[in-house]
Amino acid sequence: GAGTPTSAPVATSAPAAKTAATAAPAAGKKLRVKLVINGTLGDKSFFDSANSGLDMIKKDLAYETKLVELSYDRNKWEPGLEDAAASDDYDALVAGSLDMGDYISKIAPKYPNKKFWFFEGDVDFAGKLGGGSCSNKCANLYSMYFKQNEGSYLVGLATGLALKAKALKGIENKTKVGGVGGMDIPGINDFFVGFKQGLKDAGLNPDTDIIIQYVGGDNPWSNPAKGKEIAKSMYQQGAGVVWGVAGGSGMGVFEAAVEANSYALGVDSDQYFTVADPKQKATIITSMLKNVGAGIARAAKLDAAGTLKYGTAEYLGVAEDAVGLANNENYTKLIPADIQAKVTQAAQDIKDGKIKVDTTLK
Amino acid sequence: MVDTSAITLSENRAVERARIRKERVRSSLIDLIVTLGTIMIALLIGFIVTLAVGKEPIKAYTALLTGPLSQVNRLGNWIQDATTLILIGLSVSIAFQARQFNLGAEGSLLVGALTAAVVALYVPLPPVLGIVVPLLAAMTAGFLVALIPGWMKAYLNANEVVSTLMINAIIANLYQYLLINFLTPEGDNVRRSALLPATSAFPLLADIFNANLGRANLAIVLVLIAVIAVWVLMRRTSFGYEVRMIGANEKFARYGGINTRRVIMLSFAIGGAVAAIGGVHLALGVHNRLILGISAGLGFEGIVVAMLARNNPLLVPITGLFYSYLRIGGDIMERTASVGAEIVQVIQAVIILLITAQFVIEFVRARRNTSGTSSSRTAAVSDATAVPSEQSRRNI
Amino acid sequence: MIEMRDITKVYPNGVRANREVSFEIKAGEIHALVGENGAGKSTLMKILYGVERPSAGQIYLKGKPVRINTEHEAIALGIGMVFQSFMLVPSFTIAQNVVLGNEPVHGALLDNRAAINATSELAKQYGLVVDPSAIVDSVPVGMRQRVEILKALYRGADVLILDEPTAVLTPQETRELFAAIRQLVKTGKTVIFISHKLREVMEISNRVSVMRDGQMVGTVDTKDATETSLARMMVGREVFQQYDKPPVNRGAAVLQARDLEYVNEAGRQVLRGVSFNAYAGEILGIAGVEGNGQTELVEVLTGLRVAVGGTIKLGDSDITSRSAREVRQAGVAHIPEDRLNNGVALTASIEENLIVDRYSKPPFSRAGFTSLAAMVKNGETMIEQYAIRAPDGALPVGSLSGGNMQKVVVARELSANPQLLIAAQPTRGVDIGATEFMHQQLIQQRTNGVAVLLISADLAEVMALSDRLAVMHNGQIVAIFPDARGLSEEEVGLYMLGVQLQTQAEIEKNW
Amino acid sequence: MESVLQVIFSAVFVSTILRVSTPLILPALGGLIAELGGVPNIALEGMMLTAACAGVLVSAYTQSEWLGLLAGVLLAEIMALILGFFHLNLKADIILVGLALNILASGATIFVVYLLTGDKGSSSKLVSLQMPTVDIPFIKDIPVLGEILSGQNLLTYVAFIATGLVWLFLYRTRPGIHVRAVGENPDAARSVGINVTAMRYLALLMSGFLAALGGIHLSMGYVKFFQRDMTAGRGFIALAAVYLGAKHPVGTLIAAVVFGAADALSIQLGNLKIPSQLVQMIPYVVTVASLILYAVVRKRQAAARQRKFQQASL
Ligand SMILES: Nc1ncnc2c1ncn2[C@@H]1O[C@H](COP(=O)(O)OP(=O)(O)OP(=O)(O)O)[C@@H](O)[C@H]1O
Ligand SMILES: Nc1ncnc2c1ncn2[C@@H]1O[C@H](COP(=O)(O)OP(=O)(O)OP(=O)(O)O)[C@@H](O)[C@H]1O
Ligand SMILES: [Mg+2]
Ligand SMILES: [Mg+2]
Repeated sequence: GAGTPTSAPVATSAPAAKTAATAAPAAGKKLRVKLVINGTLGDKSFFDSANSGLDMIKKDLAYETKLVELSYDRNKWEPGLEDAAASDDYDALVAGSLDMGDYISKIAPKYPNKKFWFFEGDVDFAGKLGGGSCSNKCANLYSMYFKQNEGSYLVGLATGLALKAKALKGIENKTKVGGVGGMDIPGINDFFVGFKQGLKDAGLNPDTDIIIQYVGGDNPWSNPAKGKEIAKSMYQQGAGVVWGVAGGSGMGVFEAAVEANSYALGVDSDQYFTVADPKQKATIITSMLKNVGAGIARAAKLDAAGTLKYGTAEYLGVAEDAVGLANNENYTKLIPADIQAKVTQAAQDIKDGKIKVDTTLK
Repeated sequence: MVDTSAITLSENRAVERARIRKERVRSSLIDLIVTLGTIMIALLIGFIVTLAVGKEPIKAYTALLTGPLSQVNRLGNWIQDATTLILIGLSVSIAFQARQFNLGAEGSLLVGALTAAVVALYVPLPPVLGIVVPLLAAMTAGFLVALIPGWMKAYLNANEVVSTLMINAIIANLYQYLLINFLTPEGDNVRRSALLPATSAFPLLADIFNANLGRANLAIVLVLIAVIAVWVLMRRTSFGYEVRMIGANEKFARYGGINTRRVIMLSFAIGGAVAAIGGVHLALGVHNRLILGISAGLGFEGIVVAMLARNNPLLVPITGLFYSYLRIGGDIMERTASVGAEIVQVIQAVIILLITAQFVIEFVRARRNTSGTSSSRTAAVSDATAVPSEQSRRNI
Repeated sequence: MIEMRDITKVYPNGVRANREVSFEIKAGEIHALVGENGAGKSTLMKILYGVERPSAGQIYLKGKPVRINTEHEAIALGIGMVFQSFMLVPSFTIAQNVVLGNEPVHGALLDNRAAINATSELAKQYGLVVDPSAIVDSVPVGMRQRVEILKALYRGADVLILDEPTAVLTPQETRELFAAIRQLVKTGKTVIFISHKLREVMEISNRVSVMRDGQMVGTVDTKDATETSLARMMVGREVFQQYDKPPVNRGAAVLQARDLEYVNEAGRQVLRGVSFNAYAGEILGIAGVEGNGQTELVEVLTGLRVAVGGTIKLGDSDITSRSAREVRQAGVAHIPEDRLNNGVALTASIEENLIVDRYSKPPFSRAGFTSLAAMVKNGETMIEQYAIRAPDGALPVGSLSGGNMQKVVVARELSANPQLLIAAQPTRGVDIGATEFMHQQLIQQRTNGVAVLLISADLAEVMALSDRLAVMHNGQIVAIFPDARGLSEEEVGLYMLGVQLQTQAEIEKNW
Repeated sequence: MESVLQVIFSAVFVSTILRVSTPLILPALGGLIAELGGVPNIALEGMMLTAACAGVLVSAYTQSEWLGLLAGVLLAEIMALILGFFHLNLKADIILVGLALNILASGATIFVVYLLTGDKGSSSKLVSLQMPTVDIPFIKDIPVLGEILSGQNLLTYVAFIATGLVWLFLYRTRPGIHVRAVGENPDAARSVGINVTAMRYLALLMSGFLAALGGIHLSMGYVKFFQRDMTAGRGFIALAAVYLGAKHPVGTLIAAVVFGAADALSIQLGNLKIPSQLVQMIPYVVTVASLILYAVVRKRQAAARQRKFQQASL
């Protein structure tokens, strides 16, 4: 609330915080949930997906929800998160991404009576950073990772099989696949490791048939012109399908796909539905669903049931339905049924632990 | 006869001088009022723009106008932002006083942050020195980097707007290159340097006052020192005199024996050193490490701060605080009402436009003059001010 | 043909440059307009050409009242003007400059061929030799002058205003110009000719109008006038004003300039082996038509430019190629000819202007820190001592009148206690009272043992003040007279025009 | 690696350069006209951004790319008028006004996009149009040449044609030569009856027009949507191209293409292990080096003139 400066004690003893966090959620109490994104809506992937989780929470649990956009200026992220945490208009604060990991680790202990749900970033549970970071072992903070490598495996498998079978119209003579990453960082490479493994299992040569390149620069996540230029160059080098894992820059990949009469893949949310242009939609074979929204909704529900594991990080994968492959009308139209069946089987094998997908994380 | 005339002359002069002193106070008062008026007009335009959004315009504007004071952490945020802005504003004001359009503050800031962080990371230093040594190193680096466009302008007559913009871009790329390829620790999932040692971190105000003041830190002391130092430099040293005379009339300065080339070059370089302090504040105070996009166009914001202060070092803290208030208020407006940073940008642009045009001030002056007696005098003065600015424009 | 009646012009800064001036020009005549610096000649002509609007008064063309608000309207009325400073676009060709603003076109595109043809035709018709396709930047001054005239003619000017066209010309170039002017008049044009050189006026004009202090003194037929009578009309008193000067007490040679050569950036040689001495306790005057190297000589002597050849010694030390500061520190003070651009900073305060040569020395500066108190005190003292009419030293210099601005400069330079004082055009545009003051100060300095070098285009001034007189022509010292007393203006004038030269030996004798 | 090299030495890469250079050439020509008119246009960046935004929005809502183009041009021209009004009429410093307009454009475009679509980052919720690509008959069938020269966006052809037209304008038309005269010696121009203020407005308007075309190419050619701050400093690079090109249309064109090639190269080299930042630095380093070189050469020439005299006089 405006005018009421929240003075939170910086150092709180860890046990006290723990009891506070676990004791607070009386079952059935309607929480106020606040999502803080360090960007803006409209990326058609990461943040939009997180926001859909907010909608689910509102619908399924009838919680009060609120969204705060911090925009892309990095200097605003920490104060913005701090500010969101300091105003007493929420019970649970949701945030995510690699960049926010340190900040949330610092801020959560200052507000031991609040809950923090965090996704896709490293929380300093061990308190290595010092300066009050996770001084309460972040006992009021729950962290989730998404096993994008598993979902990426499925996407790679589907793409590779379709390419090998020459099932995709117009690119029957193409043998290569491209991947446009935002930056050359482990978090992004985790997608490509799974993707490559899937392509390899489909019979592609990971050394010669797969081209990976990064947008980089000042603005790796919102430079669609560069994303497009890179994708174009990949199509020219013989790629039939290109996958953009680069936030807003990925939008350029779809345009390049249309111009090259080739195909693309979506990421994070089902981009077949989020892209407006019908020509671009038609190029999207499928999307790697990293269901951040579902993960957030799951956390809310577990919290309501009192079983959310605060103070730890969880890895959500195919088994939890947190990641997967978008099975929409375009997918069923473009991908022959036998390949669809193989992919479904692979998903089951991952759940059963029969297929192990590599990862760059941990 | 000689005696009496001398007496009346000096008496007359005393009276006349008193009148003029009063006139000057009044005239600067009018300047102030007009500046405030300009800001009010700009805010009003901003409000009209906000109204156009339709969604809770009053609430949004309240957030803008009262936001930074509504929570302690926001206050801290304001202090922290103003710290950088004031430093950059001071930096910009130096070369501007020599009528040099040095836009290189952004580059010097990055170099300052980079140097300070590298020194702090790789040179083991005890407390206090852990801050002082990186600071001095950063200032030296900022100085040297700004020397380049300064030299190009003074000795080669190369357009400083182009050279500083180009050098900024080179530095930005270099910064990123070094950060990504050499400074990011193995296994970090984010492109950023390691955390700096605790001995190289500015103590947080939050710890000192035991209040949630966010990342505001003791670098604020540097601001105080820098303001005084720059003021002394510009108003109480020979160098400052030289800079101001070059700004007033470069040919005159040369004629008077001032080594105009050296002074122009140094005005760039000293500005670079001051801007580097801003970088030190960001690296050692705010982030405790280097991150990508650490500056986010602060160099240009500093130009606005300096201009609003009419390049007066003592006014820079005031305009810096004011401008930063708007920026932070804008962020808060953005968070609470989903309109913000961009509206604030619009307001900023309007303020610059109105202030550069100065037509309000001229208008008020003109009106006063037609009614008053001192018309020819003030007209002569404003004529005079028009001369060097026309010259400086030609230089660009 | 043209009549300007009761023209008054008040500039925005309050200067009354023209006061109820009436001026009449007859068709086909060459009408000279003379007057001291700042008399208002250029202003009157700018009004006729629509550059300035009169505050009061009326212009009649062929008996009909006309309003001339812009250059465009003047051009349309057949009036053309060649300004005191050239108005050419340096990177354009001569033909492009001639036709600028009224280019021949072929459809939507320029017809360069037609421009060149038009230019050569005009040039041939009036005997104004130019190379139409040469870039203006690369041609000599004389040709630029002709380009200016061609520009006016191309626009169909019937009345041609030439504002000091000969100031920058060599005698040969002047002769060629006069031939062209006569040619113009033969073809029915009318010429208004402004000049400070009465000899030229006598040679070329039919009638002469004289202005003084913003007013028209009168118009006479040239054949009824003499140079002396015109001079008297211009100045309003007997021309040779004698000052009470104590006898010369000549000391040691303070300045020794030898074989100074200077070539400007455009590659033109401006100084050709200039040698002379300046002695303590003596005023050495340098007379000469403007543009004969005086400006460059002063700037070379004061360290603002570097000589290409030669040496400058001050006392025993060599100050060739020294910086302006070093030269000043060696004891040279300099009253610059271009006061507004060099001598003062208009927006800076009087106090600040008064210390530009000494701000880094005590008491104004100690260990790099300046003392405001010392600056203010110095300002006070100077304002008192030099009777600068300013209520407060904190006022910007731009708020002072021209004469008082000049006093600020003089106060600063004289109070530096120099060994050598270089005064360039010290009284230009300064009123009579201030002029008198300036003159007395110069004499005072000389009597106190300072070596004074006085450069002035005002022949009366140099002749009245100088003990010794040198004459500069075309970048050279063409004569040095050991005693300026008893010289006649005519005599000096011959040297100024380069008609007469002393031998090298004669000059060296009087170094 | 091999495939990258293949691409670099392919016709397609040349056509990439042409595409990437287009949004540099057009504003650079605009910057050139303004510079020669004595009114350096720092607001190129903002004008491009505004046009890019207006083009996308209007084309999305009207489904006419031509109306989008028109809107973009109109808004850039309004900015040119503001720039002119503040500088020429209110005597404000043109650099500062230019900077203010850039800030204004950045904020206002984000704001308007947000108002209309609810998104702050981009216009991707809208289906906007593209300027047409042009297949040149006959040439398109020539093997290598066809790939390079045909099938480019209309505005790419416009950029190259514009270079010729700008040259024609500046050197062969009456208003063009007046613009140059006004830039070089306003007093001289005024003295022959040229309206200096009007000519400078003209220069700014033409500058705005060309900048607008550059912006339109970015959002309605290069890509097909508007993204916040998508000009990414191209306006300033364009300005650098003007100086690097010695303030001549052909030189400016060459400089802009060199910058474009460096950019295209950085995309291709991204695949090799050459860090993209170093490649992206190339145009800036080239500019600074050229500024220095140019100044040094001029100094040398002046010195040589003086020396020549000395030798002659010996
Ligand atoms: N634009 C101006 N604004 C203010 N005062 C001016 C302006 N132009 C000229 N003056 C003043 O008007 C007076 C007359 O100047 P004008 O140029 O007409 O003299 P002039 O007779 O041509 O002198 P000169 O022989 O030096 O050329 C001078 O005092 C001058 O300082
Ligand atoms: N602004 C200045 N400050 C100090 N010294 C200067 C300055 N400008 C020129 N000088 C020096 O004055 C001397 C001559 O100056 P001048 O202006 O004639 O040189 P220039 O040839 O025009 O300059 P440049 O060196 O740029 O070619 C040179 O020694 C030069 O170094
Ligand atoms: Mg005159
Ligand atoms: Mg002269």
